[in-house]
Amino acid sequence: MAEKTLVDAVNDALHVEMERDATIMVMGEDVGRAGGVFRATAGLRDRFGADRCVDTPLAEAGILGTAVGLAMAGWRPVCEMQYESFSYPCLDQLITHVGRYRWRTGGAMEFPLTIRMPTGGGVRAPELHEDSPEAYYVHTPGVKVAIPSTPADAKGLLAAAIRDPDPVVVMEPKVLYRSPRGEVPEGEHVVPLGRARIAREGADVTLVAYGAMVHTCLEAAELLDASAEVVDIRTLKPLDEETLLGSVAKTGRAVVVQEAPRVAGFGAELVAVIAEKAILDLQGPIVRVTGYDVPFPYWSLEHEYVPTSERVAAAARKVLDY
Amino acid sequence: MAEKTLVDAVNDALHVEMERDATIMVMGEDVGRAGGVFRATAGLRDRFGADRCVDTPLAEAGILGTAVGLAMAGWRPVCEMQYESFSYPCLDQLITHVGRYRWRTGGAMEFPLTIRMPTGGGVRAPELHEDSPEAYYVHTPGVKVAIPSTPADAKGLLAAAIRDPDPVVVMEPKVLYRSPRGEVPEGEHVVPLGRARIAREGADVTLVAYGAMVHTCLEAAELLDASAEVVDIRTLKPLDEETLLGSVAKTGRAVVVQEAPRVAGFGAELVAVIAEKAILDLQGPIVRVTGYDVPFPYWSLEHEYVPTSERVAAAARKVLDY
Amino acid sequence: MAQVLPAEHDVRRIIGDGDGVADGEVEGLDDAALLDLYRAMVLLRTYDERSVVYHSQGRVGTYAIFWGHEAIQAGSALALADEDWIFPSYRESAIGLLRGMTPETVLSWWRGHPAGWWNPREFRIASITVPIATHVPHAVGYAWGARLKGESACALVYFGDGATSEGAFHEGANFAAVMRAPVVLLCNNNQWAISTPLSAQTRAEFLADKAAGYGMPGVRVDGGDVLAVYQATSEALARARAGHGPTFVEALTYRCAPHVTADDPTAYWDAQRVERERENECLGRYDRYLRRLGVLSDELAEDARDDALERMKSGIAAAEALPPPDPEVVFASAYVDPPPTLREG
Amino acid sequence: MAQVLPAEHDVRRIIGDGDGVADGEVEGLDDAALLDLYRAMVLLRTYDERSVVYHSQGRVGTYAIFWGHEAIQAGSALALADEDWIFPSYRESAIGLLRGMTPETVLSWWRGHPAGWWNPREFRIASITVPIATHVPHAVGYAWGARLKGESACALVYFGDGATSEGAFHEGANFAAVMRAPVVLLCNNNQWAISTPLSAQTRAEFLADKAAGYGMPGVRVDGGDVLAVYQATSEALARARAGHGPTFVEALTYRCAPHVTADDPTAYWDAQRVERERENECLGRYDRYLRRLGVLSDELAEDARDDALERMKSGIAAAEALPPPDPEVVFASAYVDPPPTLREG
Ligand SMILES: Cc1ncc(C[n+]2csc(CCOP(=O)(O)OP(=O)(O)O)c2C)c(N)n1
Ligand SMILES: Cc1ncc(C[n+]2csc(CCOP(=O)(O)OP(=O)(O)O)c2C)c(N)n1
Ligand SMILES: [Mg+2]
Ligand SMILES: [Mg+2]
Repeated sequence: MAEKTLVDAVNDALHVEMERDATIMVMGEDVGRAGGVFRATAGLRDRFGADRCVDTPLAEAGILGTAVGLAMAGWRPVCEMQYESFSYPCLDQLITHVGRYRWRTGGAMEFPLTIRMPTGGGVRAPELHEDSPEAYYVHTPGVKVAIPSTPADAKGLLAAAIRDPDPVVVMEPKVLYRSPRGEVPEGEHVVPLGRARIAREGADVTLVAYGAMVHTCLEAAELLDASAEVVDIRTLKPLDEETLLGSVAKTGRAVVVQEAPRVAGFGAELVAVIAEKAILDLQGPIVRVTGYDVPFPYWSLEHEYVPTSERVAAAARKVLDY
Repeated sequence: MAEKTLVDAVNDALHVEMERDATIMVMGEDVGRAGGVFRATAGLRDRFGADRCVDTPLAEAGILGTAVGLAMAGWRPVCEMQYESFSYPCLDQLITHVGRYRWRTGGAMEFPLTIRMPTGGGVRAPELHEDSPEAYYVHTPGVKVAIPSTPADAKGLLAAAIRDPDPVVVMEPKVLYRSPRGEVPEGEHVVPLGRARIAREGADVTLVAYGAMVHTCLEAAELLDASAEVVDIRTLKPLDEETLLGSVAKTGRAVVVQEAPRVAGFGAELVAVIAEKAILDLQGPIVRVTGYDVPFPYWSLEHEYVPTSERVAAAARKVLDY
Repeated sequence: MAQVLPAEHDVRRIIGDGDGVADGEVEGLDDAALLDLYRAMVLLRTYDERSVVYHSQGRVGTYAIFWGHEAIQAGSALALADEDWIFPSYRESAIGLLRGMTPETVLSWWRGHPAGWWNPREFRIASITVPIATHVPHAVGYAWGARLKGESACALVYFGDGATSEGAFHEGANFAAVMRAPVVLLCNNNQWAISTPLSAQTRAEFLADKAAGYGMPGVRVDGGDVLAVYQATSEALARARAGHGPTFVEALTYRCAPHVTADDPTAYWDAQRVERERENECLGRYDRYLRRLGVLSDELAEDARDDALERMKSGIAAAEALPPPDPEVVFASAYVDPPPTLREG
Repeated sequence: MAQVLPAEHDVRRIIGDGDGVADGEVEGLDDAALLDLYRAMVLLRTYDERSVVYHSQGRVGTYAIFWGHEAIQAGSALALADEDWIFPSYRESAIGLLRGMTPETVLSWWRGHPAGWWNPREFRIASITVPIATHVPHAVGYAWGARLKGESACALVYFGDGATSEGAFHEGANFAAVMRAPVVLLCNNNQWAISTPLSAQTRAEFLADKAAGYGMPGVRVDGGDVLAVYQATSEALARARAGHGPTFVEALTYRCAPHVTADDPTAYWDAQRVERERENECLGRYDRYLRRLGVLSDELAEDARDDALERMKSGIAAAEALPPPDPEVVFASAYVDPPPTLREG
């Protein structure tokens, strides 16, 4: 196994999958000639040709809309949205068609398309380069969503997404693109959708997160006197309730962490699942640590917005002291 | 007070508000010549002229995008989206600009615009005329959201939205447009944003809902042997936590009802608020009754999707028997 | 970049007026083919008129009337090869009838019954798209994808004049040209988007003038003239198949019926203009043309009508005889591999 | 609908080449005005070059370079009346300097500091828009709204060649024409959208050909010729103010610098072409023109440069002297009337 960055693991996955299946096609803004603004698609155009690694016009709804048609013609498009905030123009196609088209054919057709995008803050970038819009995606029927927190998962979840017969959105935490590195299996590597991961075992409190916030939780765990378990959700839909509820059953306490704005974020869904299915296991309130219901701030203030290990630890203490 | 339908109450609010403030402008597809496909804007063009009741080109992002500019020029645009599902093309402008622009000016400018749209199912209409997309709106920072369940609230909340200095989305349950009728105060009538309503008093279990589901909960309450309180949320953001938590504190049990697909819907937020702030008050799990994580079905099957009073009552019994 | 000529402004016509304007002909269309077009139009007309009746009887739900659009639909659809795909809007809901779909299926769609679903691959017809213009990129993607696979299939996408205002139309058209997708963008310019007249939709003098902005040819055709539509579509398809990419076809007609059954157009339309347009409707024009040509007899015409009516009768009977849909259908097809909690609600 | 002529295809030029092509003049621009344009270009050039240096020193974050675009920005902005509004993209981040904004403000924006915020009303300059083309409808709405209020203010919106592919551009342009909004749609056609060349962005031969599809005039202008840009913008503004609605102006230039500081264009661009284009850059061209005219002396030129450099020096010093922003700013301005739970996170 090689040590790789997360973005290199993404690139690796794309190479391996495109080699394996000639119907896979990568498309997006600047994915070809430039190899992607984060270089996630570097080398693909040289290796697989400009027809399978397509620099599209600058039009996100056009990218996703034509991908629907490409899927109907037998392709497996992997669409890159250059930044999460520039995926908003494609929400219409996503909600209106991507998540609905198979159903509309009575199950006669499949739409095995993948949408990948960098996500999240902490990278000191201009406005609208640091959002965390996963809730919009997860709430959309017919669409699955995965967010890796390690290079190995970035490769394996993307491979699973590409192979999945349903549309899958993979959001890659861009703050993790270049570090930390991690061991990544060579060749084919698939992390099945729908399986959470215990990122750290613990006994007293469960810290639940996905993406970059998993690392924040791991740091928070170190700050606590108590023993914290960290659950890395990995796939937001389908959600691995068993692992989540199992951990909460064990610890009796849960802190749910998301970087996105608080109100109606995906963290609320995690809380709702616990509150509905594990109430007897609980020894205290389920507390959320989240971004705020305001726009992601200009980057000199981003540390005031993105949940920190201190904030997570404080929430955990609150639950532990309950 | 006159008995009015909900859609007539909307029409009334628009007349009264436009009369009061000459900077209010209604815009949207077919709002002028035709008076709106539901006739919510009937009479406005005749009364206030084609410049203040504008038939726009067929382009929802264009409607909301130009409304941002109109607001900068000193107008208070009230944009109609013809159906909730045709508001999806405007999500980009909403997330990217409507909820963000004031912040981007350091608070120097206001964007007092209103977006109104019919919402929800139960009307036996073709595909994409029966969605419940409120979660997308509520999750967006900088945007407030109201959903009335009575004609009087439809008038009063819309008036409040129009007068509010911030962008507000008002979603009108279209299944309630024509019935039941209700008393609607004449002239100026404002229902302040951020105040929930106890739609029915009760002692044993709290049924929480908004929009059309309030009526479903009221029906469910009749099916129960226990005494159910029904909380009509009315404003999803800002949320009236006091009324919500007060009711749960009283009954110790909560069932949260939403018509939208379950996963990461606004119901989860309601559950999360309760689970975080009223855990000691709870005598059982917080149960959700929701639409499913599938597209809203073709209308011959819509009753299998939209939560019914039976489903709500069953959930309430489950919580009561806990 | 290739030199693209400005869009044609003259409206193409083939059918004369039986008076000063002489009848033309379309090369390659023999009598049998001419009659196929006629029967297709009669079938569509019958479907449409019966549907309005069924709606008034409460037997179908809200229905999007296409009376007067039959020439556009039949003329273009019959110009296609079998392998070519059609991407319809709600206005072309019954286009499948021209490819062997039963009225039962289409009626079921309007009855909100999942029997109204079809397998797009079976008919090479995509699902009906309700939101305006969002299917334009689908057609473009399909055509582009087929070309990449070395297939010769083209795509035809229908949309209205109002649809040209949507970003989705624009992005799709641009992709089509850039990818040289073999697709025909067929704009049904019926002068109205519900209550909004074309003059409030755009300041472009001709919708076809949008084509130059995408670097594709644009043509204008009399949408009441089935032969002109057939010919313009055939030309566009020939270009597409030869690898020259998309064409924008503006087919001019006039919506002489309410937008949908639920609509009351009296508030916004000009009844006299509607009257005039109805008199000039496309089926009558073609009928008279064929009779001038000596190709159509009373008997053939009656035959076509009877056959269409028969199909509608059995169609509605079959649709009404369907059992109520299995509630399982709600969950059956959203995902190939559904989340385990799918049924929680 | 009004008859709109097809877009002009000839590229407008005023500045000659000091050789075969003679210099022209813009009526109404006296020497003082010519020098104002010069100083504006020097100020922008200096801002840009210093920003790249500051970035390399870690003193500003990612920065969108506009080297070579100064003629487009200065030529158009100085054609405006004071009351007119400007809607910039990230590429025109420093346009405020031409209206008295300090470099400190603009530099702060790129330093991710809220001191980079300004009050749009103060400068009649909307906030910088990062997402491509989404500000086009804002400009259109503003212009439309001002016209409705009986005001004479127009709007000028800047966007790139890539932006013309976005639905937001299309919807905005169409609204502009339909509402006869007094707005100038100024497309900076620098031939690239990051790594995507114009030929992969559109098959249109000329971007200005998009104008006819909206029923508005389209003109093409040499974006390296500040006087041609000034003149074309002035004409468009005169039309707008006279109630004739929007104009699409395609200003041709070539991006001779990386897209942003973070970009490495060597992978995709043609270094020789870039070299040629750099030699022909707009400030040098204007400088030589003014000297041929006898309007610019070494002393005046040096003066302009020194003044600009001085402003930048104090600007960066002031930006760096700012205290770290108050964390309260995170919550201060999202809502006028915030939800009570705003601070919960
Ligand atoms: C995105 C979207 N917005 C609004 C609607 C509501 N709507 C249905 S049909 C229609 C008018 C369409 O006009 P046009 O494109 O000219 O087609 P026509 O109905 O005339 O065939 C509108 C606004 C919709 N279906 N989709
Ligand atoms: C909606 C959206 N999609 C993608 C991006 C990322 N992006 C930033 S600049 C750019 C290229 C823009 O090209 P063009 O419009 O020609 O303007 P230029 O940068 O050349 O001035 C892209 C794709 C964005 N900012 N917004
Ligand atoms: Mg139409
Ligand atoms: Mg460019």
